[in-house]
Amino acid sequence: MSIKLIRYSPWLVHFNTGACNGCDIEVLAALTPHYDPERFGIRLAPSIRHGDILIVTGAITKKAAIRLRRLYEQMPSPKFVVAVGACAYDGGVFKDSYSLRRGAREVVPVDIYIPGCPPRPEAILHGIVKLLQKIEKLSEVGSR
Amino acid sequence: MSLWSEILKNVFKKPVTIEYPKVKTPIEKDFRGLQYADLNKCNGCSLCAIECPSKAIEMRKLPEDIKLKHNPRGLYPVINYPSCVFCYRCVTICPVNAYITKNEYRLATETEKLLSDTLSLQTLKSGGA
Amino acid sequence: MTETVLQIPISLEIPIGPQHPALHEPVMLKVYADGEEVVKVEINTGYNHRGVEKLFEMNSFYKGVFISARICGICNTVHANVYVRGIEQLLGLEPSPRAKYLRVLAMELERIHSHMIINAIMAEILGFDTLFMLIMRDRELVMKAKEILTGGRVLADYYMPGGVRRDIDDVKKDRILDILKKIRPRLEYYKKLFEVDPTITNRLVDVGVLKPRDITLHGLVGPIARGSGVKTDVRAEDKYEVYGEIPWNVITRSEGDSLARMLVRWDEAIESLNMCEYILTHLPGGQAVVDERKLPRVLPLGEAFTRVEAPRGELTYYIIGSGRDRPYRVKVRTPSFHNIINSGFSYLGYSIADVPVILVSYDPCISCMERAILIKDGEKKYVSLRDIVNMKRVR
Amino acid sequence: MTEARSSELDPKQVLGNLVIREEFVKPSRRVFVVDKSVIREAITRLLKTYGETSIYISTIAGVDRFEQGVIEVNYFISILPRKEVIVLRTQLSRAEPVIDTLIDIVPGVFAGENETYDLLGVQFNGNNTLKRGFFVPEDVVGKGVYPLRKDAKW
Repeated sequence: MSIKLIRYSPWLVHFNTGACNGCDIEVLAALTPHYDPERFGIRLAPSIRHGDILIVTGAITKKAAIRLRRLYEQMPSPKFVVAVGACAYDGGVFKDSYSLRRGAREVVPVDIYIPGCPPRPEAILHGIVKLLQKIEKLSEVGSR
Repeated sequence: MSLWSEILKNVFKKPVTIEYPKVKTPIEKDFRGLQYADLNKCNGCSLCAIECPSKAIEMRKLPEDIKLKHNPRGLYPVINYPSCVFCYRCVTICPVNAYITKNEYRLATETEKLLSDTLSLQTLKSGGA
Repeated sequence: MTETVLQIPISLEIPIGPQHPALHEPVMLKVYADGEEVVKVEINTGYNHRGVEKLFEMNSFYKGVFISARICGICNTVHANVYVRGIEQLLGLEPSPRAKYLRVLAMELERIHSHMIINAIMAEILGFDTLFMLIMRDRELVMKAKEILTGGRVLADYYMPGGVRRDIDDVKKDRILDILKKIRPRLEYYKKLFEVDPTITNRLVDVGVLKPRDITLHGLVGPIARGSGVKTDVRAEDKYEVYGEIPWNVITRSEGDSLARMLVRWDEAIESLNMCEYILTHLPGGQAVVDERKLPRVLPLGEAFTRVEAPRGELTYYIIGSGRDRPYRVKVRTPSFHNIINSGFSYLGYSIADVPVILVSYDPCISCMERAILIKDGEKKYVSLRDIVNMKRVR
Repeated sequence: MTEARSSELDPKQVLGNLVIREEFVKPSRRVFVVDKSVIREAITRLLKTYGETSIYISTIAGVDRFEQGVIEVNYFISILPRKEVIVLRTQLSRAEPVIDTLIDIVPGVFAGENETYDLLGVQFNGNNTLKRGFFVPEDVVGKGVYPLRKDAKW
């Protein structure tokens, strides 16, 4: 859980694929003074082409799925995807709707899931820290 | 004048930021966090799996070596947490109040599924059945 | 005037969304601009359409309680409340007085935080980021109160036909009262700030003026209507739950501009705070929590039409029972559905820089709006939500 | 003066001979069943009596009554001075659900009429803003399916 591990400043890109706004306001709350993730260098990127981590919130509607795929392709590598909330995992209470795909992993490879409906801001930070540790491990293996 | 007092007040005030991983934020004891079935009580009626609004509960067969008198069908609920919406419908609908609730919320997972089966099976050992 | 503006040859097309850094809402806007003047805006929607009304028909009506709460996260308690009251009408259930008081408490806490977040976003749109951060900081207090009361920060899942799902004891009551005491001076301070600060007033006064006739003909509801002097508030009209018993006032202002709408919200937040304190000090005794295992399993035949005053305006549910465990039809009409789709006319005659201000003053909520179906196309000058905010940023 | 008096009028008197029968929706909201051909006249009468700033169309709800072979279109109208919501109910045949639009009288029905068209396939005569597929995903539209009809399959 050490923060020293984090060498880089990952920039987030947030995409709402059809969420109820619950996860969105918690992602927003996670970026405000109470939790202040800029301590880790985390901030919202101005454009998808500057982003390192794509945060997906909400049920994946068929219309948004096309856009999600396109956004993912436009991100520079290395790129990571965080799926926030039950809806991004498999549709949550909305599964079986005629308008939905089943989960973000059908469209893009997801690196980490944050369960909750919606997850607390701390849980979102916890998930991102966990992802950063995973990245760290990957890069250590790569440098050897 | 008031400007100066405001400045002084703010210079000596602690920042509102909670240094999250180092300092834990205070969470209510009854915050809706993870929940799992206590197998000492569960009778395998499957009502929670039927009532779950997000269909996150799957009824599984108990391992072969475990035989429970109060659970003739040998089923127990397994919750898949990423799919769960933490509405606690399963907790309130359970006829034997078999669910244990915790305020744990840090559940981030890299795997595709995060199940409650180990937590549930542990309740048997600690309960000393 | 309108016609001539639309006939100007389109000079520039700017697509915005569905993903945009400033816009956390999944909508795609095609803005046609001629110089500073927006001549036409097309909205492509459907990115947030989840087919909720069909899901209600496919699931049992108890699952519907949780689905309705997840139509919109910011106004989830009012969605669940109005759905549950419709079900209660059909089942013939009546919650206890204590349960009614607690229901209103949850809804009013939500109104405070919803009004705070939209005012924070308005501050951000104006470029007043410090104010945004300050309001968001104080909003965390309200979220804490909600967490103490309902067990969840955002989604409360607090309602069940016949009552509520958890009670509060004296310790929790005192903690919530303490928090409310801390919030009151902050709300009064922000209200004063919105009244006097030239950074805010210079941008908001006389922008997006709506006349009472525009309001009713276009079906606009909530703080927008009250900001233009139309005295409409479902809490006063239907007197559901205990709104007939607790003292409170309908806030109206006559100016009809963006500032009036924001000030109506601050006044309402303070009014909600008074209601919360009254409820906590006058909480009746008795049983509030309902035993969900003993509730009826079948929804009888019949129709119910319930309304509620959501933070954004009048929210209506029309529920038809089927005699089985699932409803025959549930129709949801959310406030944003009217406030955003029907308000296209109001942008005419204002410059691009005013569009985000007007838009945010309507308190847009796409997830509410699109829950069922959202349709829009050119024709009228159509501008959507927070998206237009982006327009400013793009430039 | 006349304004004050007219707001006391009962909506039933205003609608008069247009009402075929009266029903109720819980909690005690009056439903006036009218023929689909007089819906424009009914709304115009209400607007004239109570004034444009006193009523608004709150909701348009289409219901597919599959067994009876009809599609109901319910107009929920809020009358502010009377603090009352009344319902105008019309019934269209399921095979050919067509009704006159209100968009030139009350522009606020724009959202509701579009929604009812896209979900239930009710045609509003004279409304040229109707368009399919803005909300329903394209694969469902491609099959010509209206999702809220009871026999819809996708």
